[in-house]
Amino acid sequence: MSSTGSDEAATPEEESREGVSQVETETETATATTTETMNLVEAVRNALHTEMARDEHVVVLGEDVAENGGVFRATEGLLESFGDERVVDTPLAESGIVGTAIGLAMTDMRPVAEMQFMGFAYPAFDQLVSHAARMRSRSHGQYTVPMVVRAPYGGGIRAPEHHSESKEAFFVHEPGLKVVVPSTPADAKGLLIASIRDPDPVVFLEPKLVYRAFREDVPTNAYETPLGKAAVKREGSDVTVYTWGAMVHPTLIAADNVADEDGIDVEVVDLRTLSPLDVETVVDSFEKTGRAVVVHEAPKTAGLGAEIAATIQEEALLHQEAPITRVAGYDVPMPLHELEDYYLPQALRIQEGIRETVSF
Amino acid sequence: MSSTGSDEAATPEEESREGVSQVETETETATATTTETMNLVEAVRNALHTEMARDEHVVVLGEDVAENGGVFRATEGLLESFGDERVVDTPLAESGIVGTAIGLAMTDMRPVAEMQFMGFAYPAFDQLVSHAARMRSRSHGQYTVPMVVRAPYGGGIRAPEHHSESKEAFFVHEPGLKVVVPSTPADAKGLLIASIRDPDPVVFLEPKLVYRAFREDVPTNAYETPLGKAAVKREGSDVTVYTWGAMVHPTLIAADNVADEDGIDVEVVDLRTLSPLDVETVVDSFEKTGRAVVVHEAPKTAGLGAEIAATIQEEALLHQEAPITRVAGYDVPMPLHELEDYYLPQALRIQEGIRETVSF
Amino acid sequence: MSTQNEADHHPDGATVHGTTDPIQILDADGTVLSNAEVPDLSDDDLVSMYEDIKLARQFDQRAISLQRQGRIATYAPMTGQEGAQVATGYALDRQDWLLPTYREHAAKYVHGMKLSALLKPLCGLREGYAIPDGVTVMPEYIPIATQIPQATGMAWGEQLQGQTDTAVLCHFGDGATSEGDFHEGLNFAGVFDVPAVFVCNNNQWAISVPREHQTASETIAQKGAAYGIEGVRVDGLDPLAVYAVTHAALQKAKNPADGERRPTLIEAVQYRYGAHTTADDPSTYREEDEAEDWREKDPLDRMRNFLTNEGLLDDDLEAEIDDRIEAQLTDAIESVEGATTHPTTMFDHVYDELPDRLREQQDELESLRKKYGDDAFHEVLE
Amino acid sequence: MSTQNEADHHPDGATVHGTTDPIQILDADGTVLSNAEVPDLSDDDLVSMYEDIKLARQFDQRAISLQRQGRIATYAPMTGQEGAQVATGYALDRQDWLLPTYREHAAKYVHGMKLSALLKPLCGLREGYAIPDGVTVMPEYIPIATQIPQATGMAWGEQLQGQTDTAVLCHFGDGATSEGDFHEGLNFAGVFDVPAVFVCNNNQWAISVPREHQTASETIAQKGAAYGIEGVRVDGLDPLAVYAVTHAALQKAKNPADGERRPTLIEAVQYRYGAHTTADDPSTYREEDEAEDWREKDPLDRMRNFLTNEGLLDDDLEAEIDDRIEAQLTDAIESVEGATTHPTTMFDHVYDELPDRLREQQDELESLRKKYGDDAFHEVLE
Ligand SMILES: Cc1ncc(C[n+]2csc(CCOP(=O)(O)OP(=O)(O)O)c2C)c(N)n1
Ligand SMILES: Cc1ncc(C[n+]2csc(CCOP(=O)(O)OP(=O)(O)O)c2C)c(N)n1
Ligand SMILES: [Mg+2]
Ligand SMILES: [Mg+2]
Repeated sequence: MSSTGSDEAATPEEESREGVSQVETETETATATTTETMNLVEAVRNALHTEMARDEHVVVLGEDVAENGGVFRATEGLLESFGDERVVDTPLAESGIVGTAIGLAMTDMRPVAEMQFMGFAYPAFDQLVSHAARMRSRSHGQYTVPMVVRAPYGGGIRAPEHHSESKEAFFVHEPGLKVVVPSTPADAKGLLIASIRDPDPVVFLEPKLVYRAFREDVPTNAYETPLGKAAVKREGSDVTVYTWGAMVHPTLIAADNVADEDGIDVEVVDLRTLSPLDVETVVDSFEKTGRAVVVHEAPKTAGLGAEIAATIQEEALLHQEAPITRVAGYDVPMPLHELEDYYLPQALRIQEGIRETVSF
Repeated sequence: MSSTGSDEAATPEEESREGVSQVETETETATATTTETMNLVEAVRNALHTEMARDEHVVVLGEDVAENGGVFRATEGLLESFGDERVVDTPLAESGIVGTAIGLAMTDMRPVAEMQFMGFAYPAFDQLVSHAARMRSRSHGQYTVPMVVRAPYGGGIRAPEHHSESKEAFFVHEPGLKVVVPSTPADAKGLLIASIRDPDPVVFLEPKLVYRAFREDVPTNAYETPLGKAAVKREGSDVTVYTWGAMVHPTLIAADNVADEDGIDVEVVDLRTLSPLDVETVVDSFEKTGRAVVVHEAPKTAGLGAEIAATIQEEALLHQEAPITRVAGYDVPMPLHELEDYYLPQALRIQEGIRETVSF
Repeated sequence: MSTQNEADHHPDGATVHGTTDPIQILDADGTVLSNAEVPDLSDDDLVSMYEDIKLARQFDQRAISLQRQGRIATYAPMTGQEGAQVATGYALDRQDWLLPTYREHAAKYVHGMKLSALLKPLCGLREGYAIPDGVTVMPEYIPIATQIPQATGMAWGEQLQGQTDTAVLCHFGDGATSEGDFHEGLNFAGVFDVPAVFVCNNNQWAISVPREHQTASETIAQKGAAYGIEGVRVDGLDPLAVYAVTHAALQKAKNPADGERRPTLIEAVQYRYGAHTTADDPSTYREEDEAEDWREKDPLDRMRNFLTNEGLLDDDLEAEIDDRIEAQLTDAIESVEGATTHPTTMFDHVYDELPDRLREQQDELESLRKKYGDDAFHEVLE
Repeated sequence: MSTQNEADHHPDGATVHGTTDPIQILDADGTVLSNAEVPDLSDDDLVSMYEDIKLARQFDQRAISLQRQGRIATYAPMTGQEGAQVATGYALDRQDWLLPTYREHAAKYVHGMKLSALLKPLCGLREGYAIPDGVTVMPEYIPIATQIPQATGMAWGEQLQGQTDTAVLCHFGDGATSEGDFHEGLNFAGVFDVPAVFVCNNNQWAISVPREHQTASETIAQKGAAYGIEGVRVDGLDPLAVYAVTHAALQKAKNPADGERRPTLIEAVQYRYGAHTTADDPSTYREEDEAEDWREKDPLDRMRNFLTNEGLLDDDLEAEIDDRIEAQLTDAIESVEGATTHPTTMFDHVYDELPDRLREQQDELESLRKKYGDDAFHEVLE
């Protein structure tokens, strides 16, 4: 690999990868010495910067990611740090972006491709499901696609049509893809780093509603938040709410409210990785509470809430004390912004779902 | 509209449409005077012929549908009967096919577009989910897309890779689309006619494994099998198996076997329309049996089985006596043909699923 | 009527007009070029074309300022591009179809949409994209290039139904030419020889990506050769040239001469003076002064000078026009501001008939509203 | 190394070689044309090229007959097209990447795949598309045109890593040129100026759809102009011409002359003598005798005559070659027939690590097999 715009000394990839993963295991505990306050989009940017500095095979490509730094500024500064061979504005063509990213990954690069909005990833659907997902299996393990496809997803920001999609279930239904959704800055960084290092293709969905909603301390070092592990965000004993991404926040508010108002003790599980699903954490929590609500922005029908409900009753029916309630987007196209507060699950609807489930 | 290759006198569209729909309501009862023995692919062809003769706005387009009569012969003879303006071989481009079909539908045509295999519909995914599904809603009812996209789907015919897809859940998750899957020749004809007449876009999936598997008497007249209505194919009291398409047949065999061998009385519900789902029939049957199995070819995770299980426990938990079992494709890419018998649900696995569910 | 069997490739179709300089009628000052012919438009039409361009520019400024005040959502400005929009609109017959993007506000207006209708989606109203009866405009296309195969299909549908007086005009940007749907749509148009006119508003930028990084093709017009259809380059800041080229393409679409093919790809060479949208900051990716060269060929100025030279415009008329525009804009804004939609209208028009599950969801929403009131939905609970 | 900023459009890139007649070296009889030059290949290479073409033709016949006997599944024959496949393969260096479709059996063989490996997917074996270490061939692409953007990405990846000795060769058919992925892949190739060679095996048919209904473009080579990349038409039944053109394109990809651009679109004009696949019946859509004109330019015959004229081939060598081919084919078939795969291998290589849910599914399958035996899975229960 030729020299790049980065001025960080690059150690040989394999070595540094190992080195870092040793550090990482300690990171989630207390070893991280320095932290910085970041919002979620800054954490994404920081993760990209960290990995690009560490591994010169990491390249970022997409529409408006270089000169413009991304329409949400998620890739800002990368061009300046790493040069125009590693931070690349592409022509406006999503299948071309994902198709070339697959090709890059085949030749040992680690592409991080951006879809400007999740609703504009559909032209790349074929490349994702027919190829990225199956390359390892088709080639019997000879070839792999260590690619990340990042996309801001979800509603609530008064965006025009097609800009508020939340169709994670499309990708979860395709074996071979991983699907990851962070809900906090610290998770965004750790999960994105883990996704970049993951040897399999990852669809990484970023909840744009909370890109700038709040800040928290984020370790400045390179750390991985492991894929495939849900996080218990709040412990409780009466009912578990399963959710991810932007919906984690109204869920936590709803949990506090029903605690205050109704004395209901809610456990909140942030799934973080939607595929492969952390069935163990899902079932463990349910076995404790016996009641569940799933909250997601996507339309209810055939959304991921269905999979979670189906899985729970499969694995833990004898613990089930009430129907598992789905608080989800309605089965209609996301309306223009005047009505989006009615379309999206809000703390209001989540509370209602919790109360119903508990009072069953 | 100019004169066509058809020698059937065409009555003005609106009139004939009404006329026929009056006849149709009686059809499913005993009014149909003549029948003909057909297999499923012949029934599809017969439906297309019937509707093209009745309504000159119906056009058929796709890859190899005209001169070649379709790779499965589903459109054979249509070119000769209706001419090359109404039966059209297109360039090899699925987004182009669905995109132009949407345009045709916008201008009052009734396009029936063929995707050569369901696995090759993904390039058209964006046109289907972003436009066909939403045109009515976006234009506030001013414009509609009365289009049918037909695609042979499913495995079991020793086909090459990508030719055995069964990803109906992708389409079910998009509000605005209807998804229809026949399992018998008579249903194939009636459902396809209803789909062509339906004012909304329909994804019509044809179980190619049973295209030629068996014949049955099919009425020769134009009749509709209503969309949105499941069919109870076998009555039973111990457990309900929900399924569709090619899986109906091994399910019926399994039902007979467990009746003989274990004295289990199985109800079999053929969903026929996957979106919108006939929740009423699903729940009614479950309230009777209290146990359920869902059988589908698609990968288990986030497949439609999840939606059915989630819906049942939501609506009828108090009747539920056992976990709802999903007998589905494994969460792996469909393997090459040597192993497809292991991948697909067979009577063997369905029986096992029924026994487990009943003995819980 | 043409059939697919007649869709054989046609040598003429491959002619690349693309590499030539853009067609002009007016020079940069608005003087008619010596070798050019003013299109056959009445004096009234010429003046009202000017008025519409001026209206478009005023609308743009007003919309940007409404957005800054938080009264409307993200807006895609068109200043610099109004000339091409208005001119293509004038070339259309009433029954012709128009497929606009998020930027073709003026084209929509000229083809029959009310000013207030242009504002509705920006206000986020549920019926934002509703189209009135008799107006042959499609709801604006947001996923890039997806309109192109649909335009081909609509043109094909009209053709199959013998509507020889109806053509389809489809707008898109330079960025859109990179999408697969551009390729598939134009290829189908060539093969089925449909009455469609494809107008690429090459404004030199796709958000932050300049035209020369979008494709290594020298011009966009020359891409027509790949589909056996004619490609024409026109000065997109010259309303008369855009009108003439579009009018000719529409005539050809409806009634081609012997051996001529119906579809045309027009590359209207222009420039986006302002930001991509109100959410965009062009200073991050381009030099401010890049616009200067283009502003010297400004469509509004050129039309004003042309009309003044022709004796069709004076200060009185200009003042009259300004008053009319001001009144129209004020009316339009007043008529939409404060408008609200009933929340359950999101369930309308999803399907022809409301399925049971949607009815239940609608009922659930209604009962929540009854129980908690509308404010509860908008509260950001902390 | 080129960067995106150097990807400006380049006037030469737009040169349309497409409208010229296809490049030939051999006339229809296999005589070297007076104005042509035989490529710089050793006598051994020329003879072994012939042997490989012959092997390919024999493989084709054997595969068709195996399919008829039900011993393998659907097969896509290549007779008539072996010359182009073998010649492009000879033009590759060992490290160059090859992206084949379902029809490029011979190209894969020449680039390092064993004959037995070609048969494995046809036998339906789980590891059908496994690629051995050191062989730079991709698993064949079945969804049409999807390999094209991937080829661009692979070429780009090699370029970014400074592998200036490595190029990518991507095969596809005439039908594939209609897909959006053709457009997007070639456009990216032009913009990023990557070392890739795109070979369109224009065999005149996409199943039942003839070339002239696929696109109204006169040639496929001329489509290169839309991407600022060179398009070349070559007689696809002339192995020497295909070799020369491909070799030149690969050299250019790796080391372009000043102002020259790396990617090339080659249109290899040829004909599919037989059916699309063994499941296809061409008599429903084309005349039998259409093939006759093409058979007169048969690649195998032309190479035989060329080599005989050059004194490189006689009956003894021909007999030797036939024996070798026969032995190789028999070996290959024997080595795969009867091979079986363990059912749970379908769970291998889905992810790097088997997720819990897949492990459970794998265990479930194993326990069913233990309980009921394998026959129970294959029984069609009635
Ligand atoms: C399929 C798709 N991808 C990405 C986007 C995001 N996006 C909106 S406008 C735009 C640039 C469009 O450029 P161009 O086609 O030149 O039109 P212009 O905005 O310049 O008029 C992009 C990338 C989108 N709307 N649709
Ligand atoms: C995306 C996609 N659509 C449809 C098909 C079905 N199909 C297989 S081969 C073929 C024709 C391909 O024609 P061409 O590209 O000319 O290649 P050839 O088979 O002639 O070598 C079609 C339509 C497919 N494999 N992939
Ligand atoms: Mg632009
Ligand atoms: Mg072909």
